[in-house]
Amino acid sequence: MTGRIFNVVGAMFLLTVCSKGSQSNAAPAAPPPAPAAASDLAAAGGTITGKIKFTGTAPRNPAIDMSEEAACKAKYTTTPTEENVVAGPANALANVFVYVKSGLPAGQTFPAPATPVVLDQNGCRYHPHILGVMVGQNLEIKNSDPVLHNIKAIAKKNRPFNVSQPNAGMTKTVTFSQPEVMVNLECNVHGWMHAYAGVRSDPFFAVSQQDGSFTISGLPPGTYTIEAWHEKFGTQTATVTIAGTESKTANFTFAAH
Amino acid sequence: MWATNLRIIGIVLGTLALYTLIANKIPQVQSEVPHALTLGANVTPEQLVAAGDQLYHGAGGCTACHGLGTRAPNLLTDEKGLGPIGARCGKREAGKDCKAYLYESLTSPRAYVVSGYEPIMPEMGRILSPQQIWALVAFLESQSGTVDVTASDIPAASGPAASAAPAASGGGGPGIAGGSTEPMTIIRGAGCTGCHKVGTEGGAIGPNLTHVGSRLSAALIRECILKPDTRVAKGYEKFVGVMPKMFGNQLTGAQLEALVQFLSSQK
Amino acid sequence: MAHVFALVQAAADSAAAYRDFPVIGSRAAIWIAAEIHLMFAAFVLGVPIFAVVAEAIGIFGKDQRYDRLAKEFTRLLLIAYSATAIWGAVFVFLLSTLYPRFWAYLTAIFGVSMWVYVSIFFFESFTLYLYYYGWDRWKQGRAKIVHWCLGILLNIWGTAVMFIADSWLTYMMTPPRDITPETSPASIKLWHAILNHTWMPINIHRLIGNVVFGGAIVGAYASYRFLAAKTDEERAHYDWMGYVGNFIAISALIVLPFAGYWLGREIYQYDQSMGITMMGGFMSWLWVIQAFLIAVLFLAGNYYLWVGMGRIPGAERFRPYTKWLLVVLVLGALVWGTPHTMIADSRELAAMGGSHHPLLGALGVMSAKNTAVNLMILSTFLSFLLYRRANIRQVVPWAKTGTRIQAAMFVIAAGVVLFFGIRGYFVEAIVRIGYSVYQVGAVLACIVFVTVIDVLMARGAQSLGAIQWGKMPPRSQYALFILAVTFTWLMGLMGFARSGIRQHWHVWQVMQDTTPYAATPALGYAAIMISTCVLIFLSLVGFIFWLGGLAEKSTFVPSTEAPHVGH
Amino acid sequence: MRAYLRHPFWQAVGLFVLAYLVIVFVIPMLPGSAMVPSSVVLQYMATVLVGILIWVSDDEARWTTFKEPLHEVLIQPRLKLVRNGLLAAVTLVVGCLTYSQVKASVAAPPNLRSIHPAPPSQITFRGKTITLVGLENPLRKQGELAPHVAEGRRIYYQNCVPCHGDHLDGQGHFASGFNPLPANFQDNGTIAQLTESFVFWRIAKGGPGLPREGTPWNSAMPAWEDFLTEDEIWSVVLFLYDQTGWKPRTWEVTAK
Amino acid sequence: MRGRGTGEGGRVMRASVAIAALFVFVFALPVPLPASPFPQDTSAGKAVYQKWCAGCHGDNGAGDGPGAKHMIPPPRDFTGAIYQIRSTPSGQLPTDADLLRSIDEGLFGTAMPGWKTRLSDRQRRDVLAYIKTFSSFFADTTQRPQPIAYGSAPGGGGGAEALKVGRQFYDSIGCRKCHGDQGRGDGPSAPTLKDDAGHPIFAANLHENWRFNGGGTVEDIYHRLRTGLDGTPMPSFSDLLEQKFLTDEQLWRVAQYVRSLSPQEPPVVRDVVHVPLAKRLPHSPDDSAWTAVDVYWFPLVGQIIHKERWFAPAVTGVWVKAVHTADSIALRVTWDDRSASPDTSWLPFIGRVLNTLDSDDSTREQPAPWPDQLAVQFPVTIPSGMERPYFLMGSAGAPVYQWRWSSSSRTAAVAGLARGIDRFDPLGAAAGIPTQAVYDHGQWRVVFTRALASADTASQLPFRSGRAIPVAFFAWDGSNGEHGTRMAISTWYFLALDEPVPARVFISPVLAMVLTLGLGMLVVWRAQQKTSYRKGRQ
Repeated sequence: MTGRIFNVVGAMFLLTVCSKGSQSNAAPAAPPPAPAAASDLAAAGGTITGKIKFTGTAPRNPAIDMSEEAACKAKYTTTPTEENVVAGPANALANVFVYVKSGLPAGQTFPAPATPVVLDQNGCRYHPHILGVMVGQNLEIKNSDPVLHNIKAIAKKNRPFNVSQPNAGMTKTVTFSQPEVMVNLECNVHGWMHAYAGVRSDPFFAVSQQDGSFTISGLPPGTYTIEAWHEKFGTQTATVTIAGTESKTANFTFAAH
Repeated sequence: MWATNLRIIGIVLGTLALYTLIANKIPQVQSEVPHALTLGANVTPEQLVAAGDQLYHGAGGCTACHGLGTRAPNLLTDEKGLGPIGARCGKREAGKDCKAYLYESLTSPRAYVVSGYEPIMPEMGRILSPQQIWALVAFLESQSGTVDVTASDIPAASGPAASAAPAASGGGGPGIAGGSTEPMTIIRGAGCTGCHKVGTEGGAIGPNLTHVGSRLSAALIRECILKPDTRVAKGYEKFVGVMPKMFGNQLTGAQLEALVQFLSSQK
Repeated sequence: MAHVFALVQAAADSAAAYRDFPVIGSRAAIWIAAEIHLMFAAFVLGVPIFAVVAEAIGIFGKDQRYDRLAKEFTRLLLIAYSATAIWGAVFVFLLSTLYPRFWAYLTAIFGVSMWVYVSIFFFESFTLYLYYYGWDRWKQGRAKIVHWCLGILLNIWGTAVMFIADSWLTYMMTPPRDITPETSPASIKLWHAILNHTWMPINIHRLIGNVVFGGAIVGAYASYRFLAAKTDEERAHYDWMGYVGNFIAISALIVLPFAGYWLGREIYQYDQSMGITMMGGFMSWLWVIQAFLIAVLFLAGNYYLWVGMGRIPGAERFRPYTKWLLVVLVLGALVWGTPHTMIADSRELAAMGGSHHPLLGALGVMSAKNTAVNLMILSTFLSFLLYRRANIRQVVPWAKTGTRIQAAMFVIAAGVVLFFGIRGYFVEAIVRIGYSVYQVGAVLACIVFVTVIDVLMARGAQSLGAIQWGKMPPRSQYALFILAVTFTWLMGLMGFARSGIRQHWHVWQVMQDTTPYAATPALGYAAIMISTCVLIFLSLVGFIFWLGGLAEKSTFVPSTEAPHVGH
Repeated sequence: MRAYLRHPFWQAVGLFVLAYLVIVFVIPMLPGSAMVPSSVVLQYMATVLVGILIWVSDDEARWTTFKEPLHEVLIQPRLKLVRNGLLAAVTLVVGCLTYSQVKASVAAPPNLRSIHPAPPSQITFRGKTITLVGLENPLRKQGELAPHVAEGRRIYYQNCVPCHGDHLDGQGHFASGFNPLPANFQDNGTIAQLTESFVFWRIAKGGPGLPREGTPWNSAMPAWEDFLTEDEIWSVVLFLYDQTGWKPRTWEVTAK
Repeated sequence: MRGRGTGEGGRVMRASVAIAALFVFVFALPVPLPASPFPQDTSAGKAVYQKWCAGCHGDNGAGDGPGAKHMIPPPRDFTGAIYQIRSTPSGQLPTDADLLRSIDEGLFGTAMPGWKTRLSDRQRRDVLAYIKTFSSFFADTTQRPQPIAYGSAPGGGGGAEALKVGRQFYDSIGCRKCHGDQGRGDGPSAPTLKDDAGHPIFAANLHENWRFNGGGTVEDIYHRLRTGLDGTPMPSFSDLLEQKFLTDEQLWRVAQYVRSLSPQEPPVVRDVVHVPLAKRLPHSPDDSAWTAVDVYWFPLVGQIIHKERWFAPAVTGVWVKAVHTADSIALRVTWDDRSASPDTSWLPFIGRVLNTLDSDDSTREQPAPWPDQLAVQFPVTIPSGMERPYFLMGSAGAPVYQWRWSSSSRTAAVAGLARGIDRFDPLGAAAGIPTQAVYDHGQWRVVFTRALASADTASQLPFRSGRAIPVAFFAWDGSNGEHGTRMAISTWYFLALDEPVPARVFISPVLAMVLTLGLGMLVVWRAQQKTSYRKGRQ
């Protein structure tokens, strides 16, 4: 599901940039006025794809006892579990946040998309569990459950917040002002509810899908440090050099203990 | 006339009564005598425990090892879930009840050493009087156990040294070995041979002092007695802190000098 | 006496450390014997001083009344003397039999001084007999002077006796530091033991205290005779005598606290923990009682003076001032009585945030107390001054200036006292302790200089009329009784404080008290003991006075002399 | 009206009432003050009463005038109502007082501890004999004070704050649970009056080490020798004086 | 007579007016000075901070001073600029006034005291300025935190209808999830709660408003509902108003309802529990006979005297009621406890508690399902003087008599002798104390009953009427990791059993009155005799 949302977002993003028309890439040394330049780069840039796997056996996600919340419990046919490690077939690891940690030209800015990222609280779980959002981009948090959720952000570089949503249909829109990997989102009423938001000032990030694949596209030429973050397994980095519009592969393998 | 006399008597009695009343209305505090305990024939277990408590935390020097760090078992708290010493002393050594075990541990500590510990405990019989030993046994038993030390266990008091309790504040007792300046008397009286070997006597916890004079100068010997841990003989590093630091207070000046001279002559 | 000593020696040789006294117990027995002995001793030491001074005034002031007064008291002394000796013997007997080991210890150190004591006691007795029975024989001229010198000798003997006895008890309290429980008593040098920390302070304190005590008892005697008097003349005489007794008592009382302060300081110096036991430990509440008693003394003494102004023509000039003196005295008494740690229930404690009152607690500390007592002393002195001046008008040309200087001195002294009192709150403890010396110094200097000026100013003063002796309401006489009882009681209390701070030691940290009575009792018990002793003592004194009355009719002779100015 | 104001009897009554009002109502209103305990009120009022009695009776004329109204009430036929009223009132008051004295009311034993009990001349600190008399803080002689104060600060905050509080005023967050209340070091009656050796003794031995006169209420002060070393205690002592600004009482130097 | 009265009254009044005038003068002196806008001096602030604040909040403001590891909640970490008590919306910085309020008043229920009395106005402002330098968030001066515009409380807050509305929304907006059905902090989510740093945190016990960090008035509560307590699980409920799920009045009603759970005034400690004489002994905790009995509050604090110390007790106090009959006594102890331990769902919470606090032992304990316990302590005999055994469970020489109740066996308490904190010798089953216990929504109610007399008078206190019987309480909250020496303790308080009034109580006053009356009449008679005699002579 996470992947789908990301696809939607990514597609919209691409649509947006494409509609502006493509132009030849400018010299990265002297970035022209930001919005235009960013669009150009995205259209013209390279792509990093990869697969994320893990070795060993994945820890089992603990089952959630939802007996206190009948309304949530009713949404599941089987016992819901936490989403600490979401693994696909053949040890593919989903819910890994992959982003360009460094290598982008300094001082370059990217506009935040107008469309919000949506975080849904449904069935006493967060959808998506891992998400990426740009600085200044709206994050819309909505409650689809008729029970109290509080949504609390724990952040260092951004202002944390903690608001309550006791009713279904409530929404809260927030933005982040600083890039931060990751901002923790949690519900204190339901100790099992966790989500993580990667806040970036650039659009070059992705969340691995069920099959462990991810795609970051539109990267201008350059040498980048790519980092993959997983909530249980920590982080891994790789260095990728992009020249022109080529597509590079960066695979990550985490060790499950 | 009688009216006047009566009035005067009234005034006098009234004044006295007033003063007495006020003095009785304000806080009444007695100044009690501190317990000075002589472990005579009619000593109660409580007295023994109290005396043992003082010894344990005071002159006995037990807390130098027991209770701090891992040098010796902690006797007063829950050691590895077994409870204080009073609760476990009876189960340590087969065939020995609590009292016998504790007495043995104090007087011949190397007869049974709890696994995991070094045989470093001095023979307390060389340092303390029998009365004091029994008071310690009673105190240790009282740590979650039942005190069964009775007056009949304690050998009849002999001489002034039988008084187990340290003199109440001030005064100062007769000191180690009754103030004698005969070196071997001091060495035995101060309990040195509990750890150190001197000639044919003594234990092997601390450095052998038989030829100490050949290794150390008189000044160094004096320093080592007064501040035991400032320099530690090679190989004895793990015993840092075992040697009591109170000899400087307990020995008289003459005794200390006699001891130093004696030891430095042991070449 | 020697017989007693033999007994004593025998007791000391016996093996037992202690024996018990039936019913009331050893401690109470010793307590009563010692305390009554001491009260009589104070009386027989204080009254000779009084008598000698009175005789001197009689000789040099050519006032026969004083001479007769002196003699009247010496007669009482004779009987009181034997009472002292009897109680002393009882005391020694009890001590040596009930506390033989301790007695042996003391005799081992002080044996020699005890024999000296006994001999001086003999000399003193003979001097006393000579003094009294030679009174009428050596009446005139040089013989009278010799007789007076006998009186002085009597006082010297008395003081010497007291000094020796003091050394024993001060040794118990503050033995020289090098003496330990192991020190063999035989090896202690006598002079070393005598010259202990508190010997001299106690000597001085007791000397002054005896004067106060003698004066107070004389006052009480006079007031009794006043109340019992049948004629106006008799009344006048005893009114006068009461005045003189009270004057001496209060004058000496003013300096007594300073001697007490010295003693306390020496105790602190000797052993801090003893000092803290006394002032802050289990005895701290004793000082609240002491403050109360001293407030009674000051108030009663001043009251007597103010009432007495009613009989002095010209005193009405000063009447308006006395109420301000009263205000100062009452405020002083309030401050002095304010306890630092207050008795309070839990609600009050919660409101105060502890047992110290946040505001009044400031009055419970040394700075405030010293200030209060110094101002009370100054006020009392001023009362005297006004009384003294009541019926004279100075004729010296600088009278007005002199009065202004005197007033300035009072203001300066009060200012110094207040300044250091307030400043004491802002400095550290050690400095604050030093301040009390400045306060005391200012007050003493003021007293001395003002008196000197006053004496000079009174030269050739003009009288405003004779003092109407005897024109005194009876209630003033009851004030004298309260003074006497309070003095006696205070003496008992201070004795308890002094000996109580030894706690469970016969000799502080040298010889321990191991009797069942080793615990130092609480104040309530002590108060009952003190009251009992005071009652026994006063009954005996009353009996002695009655005996004195039997032996000879009153010494009062209707005065035909010129009106007496001042005293 | 004026006549009453001049009359010594009414003046005396007025003074007495005024004194009562001042002690009971005015003093607690003063800034930083608190209610006066009833024992002290009684003591003050007794002193004031004696003062007033002295004032009315030290002058014969005033004494006579003072007694007049009393005498009037006793004998005047027209004051019969007042006389009987007074008689009844006094009787009732005596009855009430007696009742309140006789009636069984159980109160907590009074809190009467000596705040600064006498210290022993020497103590045993973990087997080491320390003579308190004349003892000064050994850390004061060891060069720079600052590191020791910092150490003391650390120890204070780790151990002492719950009771003695961040203000060092005995109002820590656990203070309310204890009786006696923890010592208030900011008060000029505690460490400001004491030598450092006394403070050391109190810290080392705590409530269980108090002499009897100091502990009818069982101070909750732990015996810190179980937790801290000698030097640590001395550094806390340093910190207490440093933080409050008080100077320790020093030993009087005996002139040699 | 009347003239006299008014004269006196006038005099007193004039005097009081004069005194009052004097007071106005004295107090008015500092008032006219305007609260001058001091320049905020961070270097002066640093000095103040280092002296007074760093001990807990740390030299670098990270909330890691030496005192921090002995406190739950831990001291504020200033580097994150996350503050609980604000007037601004969740996520915003606090205003200076907000910070100053916390500095001035302190945070109730925590170790943070108010500094108004210790530091001058200027010093507090300086230190405020310095505290702000720890976080870069304050450096951005373009965004000034804006307080929420609060209305005022609607009237009728105390009425039953208002409270009913408040209760309704208390439920509907989910307060009970953490604070529990009765507001004692025992909601289903309570065991999972932690703050931003992962430290354990209790949902506030709404029955103890004097411990609410930001104050206990209706306004304070409402403000906290609007702003949330940042850094803690308590969220802001402002969105409910904005998105019209709730009206402002309804939120006020919630605040009023929460306020109504606590007593009007914080409980005042009264030392002596008055134990009335009853005909019948109530054995059940919810017996109606208890309603007529006076209740007493005794605060409990951490056992920080003896190793192993305990700095974060969960039980803040006990409510005590007692009655006795001619031969028995019943003592009801009530205390708030967020769980009926042992409860395994609290194990992670215990782990967090043990991780947060420094311990005296070198090894950290592993959480275990410990039970809740309560001990009632008496001396072995009623002391006659002021002396009592050592309040912390006696000593080897002077033991105390204790009743120890545990939630693992609720129907009887073990009676025994404690000889010091780590030694408890049970007296055997026969000496056991029957108890009845109820756990009800975050509260234990336990009734202990015993005969007044005891067979073994040497070790089991015989209760006697008319005497102050020392009593002390100890409580362990198993779900807070408390067991052994880790507990909440109290000092000695007292029980006083009523006794039937003896006859002398009535006879002696009557006797005294008769005597006084007789004496008074004698005085009057004598005075009149004298006058008539004098008159007769004239």
